[in-house]
Amino acid sequence: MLHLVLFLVFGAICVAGAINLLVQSHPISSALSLVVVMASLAVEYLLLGAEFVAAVQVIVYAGAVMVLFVFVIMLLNAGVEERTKGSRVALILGIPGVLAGGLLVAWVLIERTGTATVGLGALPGFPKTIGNLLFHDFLLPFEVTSVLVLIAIMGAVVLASRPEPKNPEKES
Amino acid sequence: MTPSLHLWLIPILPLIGAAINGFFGRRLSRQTVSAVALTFCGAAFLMGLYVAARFPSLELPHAEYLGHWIRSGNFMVNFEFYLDQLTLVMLLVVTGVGFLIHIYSVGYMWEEGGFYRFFSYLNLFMFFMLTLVLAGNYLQMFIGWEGVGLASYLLIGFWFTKDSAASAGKKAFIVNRIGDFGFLIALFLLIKHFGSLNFSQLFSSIAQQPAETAGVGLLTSIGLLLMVGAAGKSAQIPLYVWLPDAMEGPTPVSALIHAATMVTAGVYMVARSHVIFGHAPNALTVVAIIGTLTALFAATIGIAQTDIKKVLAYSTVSQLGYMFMACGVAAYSAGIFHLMTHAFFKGLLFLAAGSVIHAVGGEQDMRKMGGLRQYIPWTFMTMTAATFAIAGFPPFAGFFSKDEILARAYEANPAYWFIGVTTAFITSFYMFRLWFMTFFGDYRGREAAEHGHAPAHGHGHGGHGDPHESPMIMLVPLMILAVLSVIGGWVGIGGRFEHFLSPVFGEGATAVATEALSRSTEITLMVISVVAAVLGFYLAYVLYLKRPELPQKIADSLGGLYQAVVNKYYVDEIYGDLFVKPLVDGSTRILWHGVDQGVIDAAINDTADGARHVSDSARQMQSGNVRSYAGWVAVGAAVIIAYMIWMGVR
Amino acid sequence: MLSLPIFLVASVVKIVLVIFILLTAVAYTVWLERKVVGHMQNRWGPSRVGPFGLLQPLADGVKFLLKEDLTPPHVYRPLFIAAPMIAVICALTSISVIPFGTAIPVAGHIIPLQITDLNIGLLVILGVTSIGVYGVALAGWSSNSKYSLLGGLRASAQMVSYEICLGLSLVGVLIVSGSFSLQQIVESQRGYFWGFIPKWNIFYGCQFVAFFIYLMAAYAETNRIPFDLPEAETELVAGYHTEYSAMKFAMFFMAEYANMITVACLATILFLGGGNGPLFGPPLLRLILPTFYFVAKVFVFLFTYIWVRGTLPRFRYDQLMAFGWKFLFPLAIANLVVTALVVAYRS
Amino acid sequence: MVPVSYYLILSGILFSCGVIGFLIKRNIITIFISIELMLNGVNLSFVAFAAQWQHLSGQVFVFFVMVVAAAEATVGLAIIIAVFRTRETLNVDHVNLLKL
Repeated sequence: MLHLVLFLVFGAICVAGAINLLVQSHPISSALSLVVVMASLAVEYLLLGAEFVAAVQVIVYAGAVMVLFVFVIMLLNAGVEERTKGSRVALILGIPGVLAGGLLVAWVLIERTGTATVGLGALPGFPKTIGNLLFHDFLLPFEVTSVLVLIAIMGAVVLASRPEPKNPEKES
Repeated sequence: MTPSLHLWLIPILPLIGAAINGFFGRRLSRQTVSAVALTFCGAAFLMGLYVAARFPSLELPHAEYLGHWIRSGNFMVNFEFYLDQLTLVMLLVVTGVGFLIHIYSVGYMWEEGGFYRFFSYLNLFMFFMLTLVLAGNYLQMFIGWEGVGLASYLLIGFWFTKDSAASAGKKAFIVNRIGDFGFLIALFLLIKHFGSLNFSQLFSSIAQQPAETAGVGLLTSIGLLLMVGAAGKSAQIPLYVWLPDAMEGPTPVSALIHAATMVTAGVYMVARSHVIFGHAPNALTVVAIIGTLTALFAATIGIAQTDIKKVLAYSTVSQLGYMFMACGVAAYSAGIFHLMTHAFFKGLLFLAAGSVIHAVGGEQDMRKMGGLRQYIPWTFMTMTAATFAIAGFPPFAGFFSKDEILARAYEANPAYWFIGVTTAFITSFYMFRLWFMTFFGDYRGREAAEHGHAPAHGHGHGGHGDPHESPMIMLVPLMILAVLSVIGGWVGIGGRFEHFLSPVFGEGATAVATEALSRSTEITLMVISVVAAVLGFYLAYVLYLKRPELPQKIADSLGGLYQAVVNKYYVDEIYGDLFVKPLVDGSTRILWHGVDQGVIDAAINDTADGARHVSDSARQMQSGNVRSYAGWVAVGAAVIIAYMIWMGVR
Repeated sequence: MLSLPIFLVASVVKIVLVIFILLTAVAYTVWLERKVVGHMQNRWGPSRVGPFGLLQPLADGVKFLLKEDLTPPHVYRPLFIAAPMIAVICALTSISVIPFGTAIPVAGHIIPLQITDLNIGLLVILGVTSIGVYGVALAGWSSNSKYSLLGGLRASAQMVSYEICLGLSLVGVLIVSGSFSLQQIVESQRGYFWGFIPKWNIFYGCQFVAFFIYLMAAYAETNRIPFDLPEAETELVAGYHTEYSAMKFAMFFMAEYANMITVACLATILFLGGGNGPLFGPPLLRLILPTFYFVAKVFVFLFTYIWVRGTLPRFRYDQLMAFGWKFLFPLAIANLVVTALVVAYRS
Repeated sequence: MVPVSYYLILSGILFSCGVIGFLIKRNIITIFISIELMLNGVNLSFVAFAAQWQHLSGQVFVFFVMVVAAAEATVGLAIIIAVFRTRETLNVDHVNLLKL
């Protein structure tokens, strides 16, 4: 009962945050809405027993990635979204498409998962067991992602660094 | 097992020289380039001498295996080098004459542009020619065979900015391809029926077969196809047309490739394949007939030529005909003997002609020469030796080899002998014609020069003024070759040369043949051929020194025949009309306009047009707007999900 | 195991107690700083309000409460108000998993001196402090002022950067201790080796390099000198809280000093053995001594804070970034590798 | 006890919100934020499935998603900065040419 209540409360916060993300016209509001969504998702993870995932969700996602977003928004001093007439395809085809696809997926998931339920802390994800899994069974993907991160760092540095201004006097 | 002689070094050395000059020559000085070329070519010659020195102690035939090349099922081709008496003769001729011509070329080409290119090609040629000579199987020989063709093409077209040189190179290449085609088919037949291309294996298995005396059997076909190849490379009827045009190349090239070495590759190949021909008498007969006809035919054309190098070119064709005649009557050693002496005196003739051309500033027309013996005495003397040698005066080299061929021809069929003697007479005549026109009488080049005729080649000096002698670096090779032209034939006295080669060609055939001819017949034949040579000399003397007005009258009285001879019997024109024109027309109309433009291009163009029309409408989707792309993705994802569910439900 | 009502009562009591103590500690840390720095700079510091100026924090608090709460025009109001709250809430939350000493028996129940012992306690602290960045960043942005914006930008970049070093320096300790629970980390540091050296992580675990990194990163995380770039008075007036006044400013102030205390507690627990120390005397003393040791260590750490402030000048911004990324970060990685190897060798 | 399907529905709602945000938002940063929302929605379903099937690999997968998301965020934000530098706009409707 407590589980269901907590789920519903934080699920509602999640959905509210997501809808607020859509409604707000200022990017920083959207970003903070996402932080809220992430924080309440962390609670949902805790409910499912994935405490380590929840902690990492807060530290990495909310604490680092979203700070980066906020930082960039501040850096570029992005203002309120302007109203432009872009593509009608996105509105006419895309949103119905998403809704149709979402409904289909939801239907299938409900059909397939049936009435299975999970209890509070259904699968405790202790750091130790997750570490074992990560460094034994998933060692290769883990290494590959580390390479990916390295590449991403270098790519970001190259992309964001300002190109050296051509200064002939300096060169000579 | 005899110790390895490292035969592979002999061809590789010139290749290294070619690579150095080819890759870095542009940046090297002329001195360095020539030093490199001469060093590596000379090293190959020294290796040849070393091999000759070790020769008596070798167990023959000596084969050196280097490694696998091709292996396919039971069929195997190796990299191997093969040494026997025949190879040794060829090896020494090629490296020796080649080295002399290298030396000569340094002097001759000194003023030319592309100096390094020339020597790179020349060394490359040496590499391929030595590969050909030393090859232990037909395929390796074929590499050399194709390679010398390539080097020949490159060197004929050395002055590639000149249109005639470029097209002469192409002509040589294409005509050679026809011959190569025959050679290649012969190789395929050999692989199919004997499963090997290795000389020793092949010949021993063929030797067990019965001879094909009648009709056209397998070996006869192979022999005939080989003869096609040989005819291409050695300029025999009907594929001789490229050789006269090849004179567009620099004169040392004419001497080295188109007189002394490459063109004799066909003779060498026929001699090397003597086992095959021995089992195919009909093919051998064809070889003899072709050789005999070529000898006569080319000699008659040579009479009317006025270009000094063209005369020598036809003379070369004619002499090659002699060699084939010898091979055709199974007198291989006589043919090889003539090949050797011919390399000496014809190489010398070309080099001397080069010296003459050099002296008169690039002029090649004999009618504008004359009286040159006072200006260029050394050239004159060496050329004299060569002329007497080719005309067959004893004791010059040509006498011995030619006499032996004629004797053996007589023995086989007097008709061959008769044509041979006639040819010898004509040869003597046109060679002395050349000699008299060039060196005697008065110098006729001056008025031409004064009339402002530009020299044919861009020789920087000597275009005007008196002819002058060539530098020593050109004269020394001339002298060495002159000495060889005089004494080179003496090795054949008393059948020593034949005896030396007899392990290759079989003791029996030669020994029996020499004894078949009685001593008196032999002497009679010898006398007749000498008389023919003297007659030729006398006729030339009368016509071109005593009464220079006579030739024109004779020419006028002969009319059409003379015109035919001057125009080389219109063979080039006939070939042009028969083969080239239909081919060009057919290619233009059917292949170019019809197939290429009508089908292939049209298909591509229509495809491209279609693609453009389709994409014209499709690109409306590609608005560049990220959100519209996202919309398409969303719709696509929904469709795929729906499809998967539908498939899953069913 | 406690029954639910007692658990709730105990928890509420503990929360109130901890917040009270923490806020008092914050107030007197400010006093301590003013006093110590004053003496270091050869002046008196606060001396008028009460004996030795001991009532000065009280006077400050009254002033903050009574001052007019001014909200400049053009600010982005919701975030302008939310920012100090985020800062102070995060600062107070992270103290909840800190164990102040051993468990004490109260009326027949064993009550641990800790609001809650999570088995991912350390991660909670990290998570909460990483959320704390938002307070500073949003304050800077929502003020709609150039100084504030620059301060906010600096703060977010600096804190994200140094958080990596902070986290990496902790991993070494985690490897040695083998747990995320702060209680267990303290447990693992009990005892001595070679007879007299305490088995603290800084000694036994050879984590002195990590401690140094932690020290640097902690100063940067709390925006203390020499890393106080976000509020550098000489360049940015007051950085991200230029536009704040009265109670909102007090919240930032409180958050900063609360963070300092949290960091000091954490350092004590992770590196300096927590409440471990020689126990002697009657049972009551044995119960109180760990807490005393704990407070003493925290005090030493806080004193170091103030000492450094009185000694070192401020970094330049590029020096700060270079120091973090090019020196501390590789050092932390190296320390991590060495620690992992040593632990692997020992086991 | 909470049915797994509840978690899945929540995850689906979050994902759909992300997609819709991607479709209707014009600010490139907000679009990027929407992508993160989608990833979060998927993560929730991973964790829920992990709980349903009692296997931790679902949770491990969440870590991979987070790592990829972090990498993607760095590169993406760097691209956004570069785009803003050259075009001085964050509106994707104005960024419809590959080359200026």
